[in-house]
Amino acid sequence: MLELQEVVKVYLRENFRHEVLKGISFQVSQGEFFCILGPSGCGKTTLLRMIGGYEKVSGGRILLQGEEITGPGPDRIMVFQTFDQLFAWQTVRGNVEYPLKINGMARGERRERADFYIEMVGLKGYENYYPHQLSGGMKQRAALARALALQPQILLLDEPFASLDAQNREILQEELLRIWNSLKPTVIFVTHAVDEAIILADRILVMTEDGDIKMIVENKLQRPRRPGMPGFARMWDFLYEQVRSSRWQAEKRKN
Amino acid sequence: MLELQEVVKVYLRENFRHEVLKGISFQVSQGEFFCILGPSGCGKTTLLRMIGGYEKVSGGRILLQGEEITGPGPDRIMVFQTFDQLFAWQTVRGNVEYPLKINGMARGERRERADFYIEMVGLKGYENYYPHQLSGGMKQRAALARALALQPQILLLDEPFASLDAQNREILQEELLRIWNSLKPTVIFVTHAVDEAIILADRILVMTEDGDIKMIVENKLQRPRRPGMPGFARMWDFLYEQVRSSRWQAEKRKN
Amino acid sequence: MAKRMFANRLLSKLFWLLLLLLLWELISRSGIFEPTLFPPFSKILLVFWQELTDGLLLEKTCYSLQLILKGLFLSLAITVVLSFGAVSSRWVEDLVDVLNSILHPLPGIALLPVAILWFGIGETSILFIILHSVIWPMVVNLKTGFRSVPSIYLELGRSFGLKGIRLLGGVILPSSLPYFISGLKIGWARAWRAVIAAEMVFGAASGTAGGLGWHIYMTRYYFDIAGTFAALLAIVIIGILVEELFFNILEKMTIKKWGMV
Amino acid sequence: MAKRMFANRLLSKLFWLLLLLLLWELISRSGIFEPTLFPPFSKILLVFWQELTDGLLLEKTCYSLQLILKGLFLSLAITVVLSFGAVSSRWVEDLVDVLNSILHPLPGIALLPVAILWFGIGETSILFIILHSVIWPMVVNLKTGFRSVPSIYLELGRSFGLKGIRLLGGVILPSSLPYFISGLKIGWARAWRAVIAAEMVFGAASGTAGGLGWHIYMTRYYFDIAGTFAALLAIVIIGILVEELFFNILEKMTIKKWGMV
Amino acid sequence: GCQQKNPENAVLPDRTASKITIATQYGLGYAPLQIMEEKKLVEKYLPGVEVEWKQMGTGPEIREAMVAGQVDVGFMGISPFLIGWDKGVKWKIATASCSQPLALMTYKENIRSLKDFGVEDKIATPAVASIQHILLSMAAKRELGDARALDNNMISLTHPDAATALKAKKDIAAHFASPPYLFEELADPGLKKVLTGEEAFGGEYTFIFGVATEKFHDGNPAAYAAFIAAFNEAVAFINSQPEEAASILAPKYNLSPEKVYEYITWEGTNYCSTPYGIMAFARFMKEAGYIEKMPASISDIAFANVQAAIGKRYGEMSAIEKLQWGKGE
Ligand SMILES: Nc1ncnc2c1ncn2[C@@H]1O[C@H](COP(=O)(O)OP(=O)(O)OP(=O)(O)O)[C@@H](O)[C@H]1O
Ligand SMILES: Nc1ncnc2c1ncn2[C@@H]1O[C@H](COP(=O)(O)OP(=O)(O)OP(=O)(O)O)[C@@H](O)[C@H]1O
Ligand SMILES: [Mg+2]
Ligand SMILES: [Mg+2]
Repeated sequence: MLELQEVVKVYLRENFRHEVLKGISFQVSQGEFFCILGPSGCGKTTLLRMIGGYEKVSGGRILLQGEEITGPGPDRIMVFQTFDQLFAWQTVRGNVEYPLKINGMARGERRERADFYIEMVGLKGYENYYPHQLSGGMKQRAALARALALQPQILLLDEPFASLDAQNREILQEELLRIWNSLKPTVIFVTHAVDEAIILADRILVMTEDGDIKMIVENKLQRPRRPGMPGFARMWDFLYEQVRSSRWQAEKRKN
Repeated sequence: MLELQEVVKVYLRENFRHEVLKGISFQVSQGEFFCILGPSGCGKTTLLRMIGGYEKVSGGRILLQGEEITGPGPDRIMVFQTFDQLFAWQTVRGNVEYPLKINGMARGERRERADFYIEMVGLKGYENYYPHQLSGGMKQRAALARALALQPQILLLDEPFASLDAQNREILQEELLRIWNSLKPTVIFVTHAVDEAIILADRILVMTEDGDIKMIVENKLQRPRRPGMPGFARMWDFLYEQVRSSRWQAEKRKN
Repeated sequence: MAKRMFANRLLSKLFWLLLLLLLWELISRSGIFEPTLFPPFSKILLVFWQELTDGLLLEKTCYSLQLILKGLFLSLAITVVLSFGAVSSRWVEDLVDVLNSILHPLPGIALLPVAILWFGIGETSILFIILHSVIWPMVVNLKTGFRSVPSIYLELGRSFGLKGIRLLGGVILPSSLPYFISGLKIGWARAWRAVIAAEMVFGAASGTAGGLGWHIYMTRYYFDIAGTFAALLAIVIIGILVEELFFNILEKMTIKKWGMV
Repeated sequence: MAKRMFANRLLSKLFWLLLLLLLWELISRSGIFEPTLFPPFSKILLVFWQELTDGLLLEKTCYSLQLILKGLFLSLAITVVLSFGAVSSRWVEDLVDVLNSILHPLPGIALLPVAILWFGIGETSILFIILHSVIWPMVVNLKTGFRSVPSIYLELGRSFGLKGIRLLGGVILPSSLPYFISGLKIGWARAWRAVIAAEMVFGAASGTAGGLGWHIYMTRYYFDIAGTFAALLAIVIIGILVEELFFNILEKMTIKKWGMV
Repeated sequence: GCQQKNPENAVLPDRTASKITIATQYGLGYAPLQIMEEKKLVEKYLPGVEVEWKQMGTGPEIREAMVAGQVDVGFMGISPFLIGWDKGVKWKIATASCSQPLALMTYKENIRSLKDFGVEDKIATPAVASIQHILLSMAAKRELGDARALDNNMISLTHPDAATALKAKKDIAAHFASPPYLFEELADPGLKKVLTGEEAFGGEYTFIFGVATEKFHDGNPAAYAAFIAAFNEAVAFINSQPEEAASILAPKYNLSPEKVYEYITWEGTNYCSTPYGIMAFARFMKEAGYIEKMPASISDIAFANVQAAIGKRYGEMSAIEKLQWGKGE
């Protein structure tokens, strides 16, 4: 179980403290699919990075199975938001295989597993491309394949589908859910798309623009979920309104 | 007027030719809002880069007002898909002001203009941040502000809103349309979101996955457009089907 | 890269420095090595202090330093021109490459006949030796730096209407600053080495009393090894000061602030 | 950066090379400069050819080259260890910084007393001088390179379970390869300069006939300037070969292929 | 000297174009030059002359500077001079500067003479054709019967490095030292003398010469004459008033006046403008193949003022001329 207790993140800039996250507390249980929704710049990436152990908390604690997180580890794999997360010196296949190799998987097995996930994200035929020869969306898909191939306990996904077309996005959502169903990792998924959150998540955390929790919504819709299904639209309207109002409030507070 | 005549793009890889674009021809008239829709990896970015003059064509010609494009120029400004397009050594304000300064705008005027656009994209208060201190979405918005502040004849936008929340995206769509209405630049806009294309574009180019034109759809819906308005859903269904089928066909051809 | 826990690195550097000096002192005092050849640090310090107070060391240091600064500025200008030429034009690049592979490995001492012939035996020749030592490593670094500029920056720069020298100053140089600073650090150290070596050859040729290099030559000649080390100490002290005051602050104000390193 | 129109750069380099040589020949023949000090290239080539065919030059070159390669490999190992230590631990970084600012600017010649005292006058001392010349610029570059590794790569590496030496080999080194190659280029050139200078000091001390440095010293002593230049020509030819065959291919197979430059 | 020219009747163009560049190396062997500089002796003989003093690292650089036309008069040992002359450099000896004691020093108990050097006992000399090297070959010829007997023992190391190695007892057994290294080594109780330079040569020889280009000698006779006169006066001054000379020289060498006095009056040191032993060295270098030509007479390698100091008697050699050939002839 993952537990955040009053997590605070402050960046010190020349003349003032930028308080990005102001005391975030929530729990995610083992095998849960947890979504984070919030306006741009509210601190979603920062939050994910702290769970990943890449960033120190400025206050509060993050506990994993009761123990404080001190750094990155192979139990938590993150797919970053940026396009530069593939190792430039490895091909697509090399990138997907590499962490498996590090963790001691035999050559044949890791080749097979890598190719399976590469095909799953639709990059069959591009195994021998170097990252700089891929399009933006293809890079993101390759990074996703690498993360999934590792089959970690916790998957931290930072807008992994942001640069994908609707079609690709739909397919990958389905694949992700399939994997989640079979291996039951804990997934923490940052997204901007309200419908994506509804389709995927067990619970949805809505953040305010100034780095606080607006609310956590339980998503009880039956799986598999589809935009047209009963309750979807209501939920969408509700969440959309929450995100919007959190933004306006923050704006008002500022002025 | 922008005219593409049988534009071909081929990348040479060690042992074979990767034909990314296979003879693309279309025209975009002055002041038109032109959208490009297509699956990930189909060549949208490549196409935009060639129009921008950053990439040579392998065949065919691209004409701007009847003259062939030979390189980049201040008449065409591109907002790239990646997050690393802000100059790391300048603040947000510096980044927005810099091209204005280059083009000889006086200090006071460019400051004013920069601040106007920075506020427009919702980055007020972040003027003095360096790019590495911004979130992904904030970087994209800053890049957009920089491009808009230049008020070029042709705006090349490569998924500028991909990493923005729905709320921010909606606001910026509106702002973009407002600017387009008043200054009437030619806009070529790459997007993955079918609804975004419908809301913004005069015409929509749908690409097949293997780098060809599937069709160009005229969008005659009344402006301002809203998802709920009559005809929107039908158009959406139609386009979505086109994108999807173009993808499946390509896949079939491959196997 | 690694995050530091204490803000004040100077303290820990000082610690290392003192430790090294202590080690020196101990080894020297232990008598393992001939003490005239490996004098204890305390004695070096004494000589250093004497020469410092009677103004001798300061004068010589200033003379050498002045040569180094001239050399560095000239080198900098030439390096930037060469590297920029190299990234702007294929032909210039090939010329610079050829010059670099010809001249970089040639020791200054082997070029002395030509230097003497062309520039005589005064300061100009010393400058020539410094330039020859400093330019090539800086060119290697700056060329790599220029080539490593992300193409997106160049594309943006060109889009904004930048060309030639303005593209260089506005985009290419700031973006390759880590390479530039590395090159400058190497150049600075090389300039010291070159000036010492060149002064040993050209001595007090320019009519003045000569600089630190000539001083080292003279002290070695009369077997005043402590004097030699005192002169080296002057170089070391200046080196540390420049590192801490110039390079560190430069990095803090630029590439560190910009998140480049 | 700049796109090339012709695939074959060698041709254009050759063109420049020939042009430079022609210029040399013309200036020398014009008689502006004393021809004994500035012999025409044709004469140098003649001497070069004679010395090449009688095996002398080859032997001397091999001797020096052998020293250089030993020196480079040792330096490489030490540099990687130092730089990696520096990015792994705050303390080691400070130590390396202190050592660098102390030792980098000190000319090898000034360290001769210590070198002789410690290592005598044989090959070991020459190696010591080479190491002292090569290590520091490589450390400067590699440290900057290591610090410039995008933090996302380090984060990923650590996530995958890499630590220490495996993080170094798997992530840090490949990602900082442009700096590494730059450093290696500088180190290679520096090693030449150092070996020439050191051989001039230690001469044929090691019992053999000595290398190119000693040869240069002797030809200069005997006022055989054409002979000096012939030896330099050998260095230049090797330099060009290594640049074209080793460095260019290395770059093509790595950083160019990976889109890093 | 040769034609003693009064400054008053010097040829006009000479006086206007009077500039003389003198290059020396470092060490007390060049003491007359510092006296000349300090007491402005050249200026005394040729008022208005501009004298440029250059102090440089080693002989080859001075030679190159002279060939390049940057230096008129340079000071160096016999070998660099003869090698240059052999290669066609237009220059001749203008004056001798001094003789200095040279000695082969060792720390090895068992080495008492050249016979005791084993295969592994390395002897350091500054360079292959250096005067030390040649002296050692001469001694080997005399004592061991073969000039090349010690060739495999000899290695080349500059003086400071050789002195360091000897003190460190590292890799070398002996060093053929010249002042001031010799003084330093003589003061070390762990070191002893095996052979002196005079024993090796078999008589007196000059250690350092002043060499002038023919272009300077012919083109600027007034300045040349002034230089010779001034040099002679400086040598006379050192020899007649050594204490005063020492106090003038001391600051230039960063040494105490007492030390300088000790050095310039050291046994075997002789400031003297008449050269000794030049033909013997030339002959030996020719025989050993270091040079290809043998000077037919002293006037081939020395200007008239030197020839005047040596003299030339009809039929046989003058006493000083004989000394140019050493005892070997
Ligand atoms: N080094 C830094 N110094 C100062 N402020 C920083 C720094 N890094 C991040 N921030 C600030 O932290 C805030 C949150 O950034 P974060 O990347 O977590 O946002 P986000 O929610 O992921 O946004 P997006 O959806 O746009 O990616 C931003 O306001 C940003 O300016
Ligand atoms: N240097 C290169 N070498 C070989 N292939 C390349 C190179 N650069 C791009 N490509 C290929 O070109 C194709 C189109 O890339 P492009 O970036 O234009 O796609 P896109 O439509 O923008 O996709 P996305 O929506 O994912 O950004 C991809 O299949 C990519 O692999
Ligand atoms: Mg983010
Ligand atoms: Mg794209």
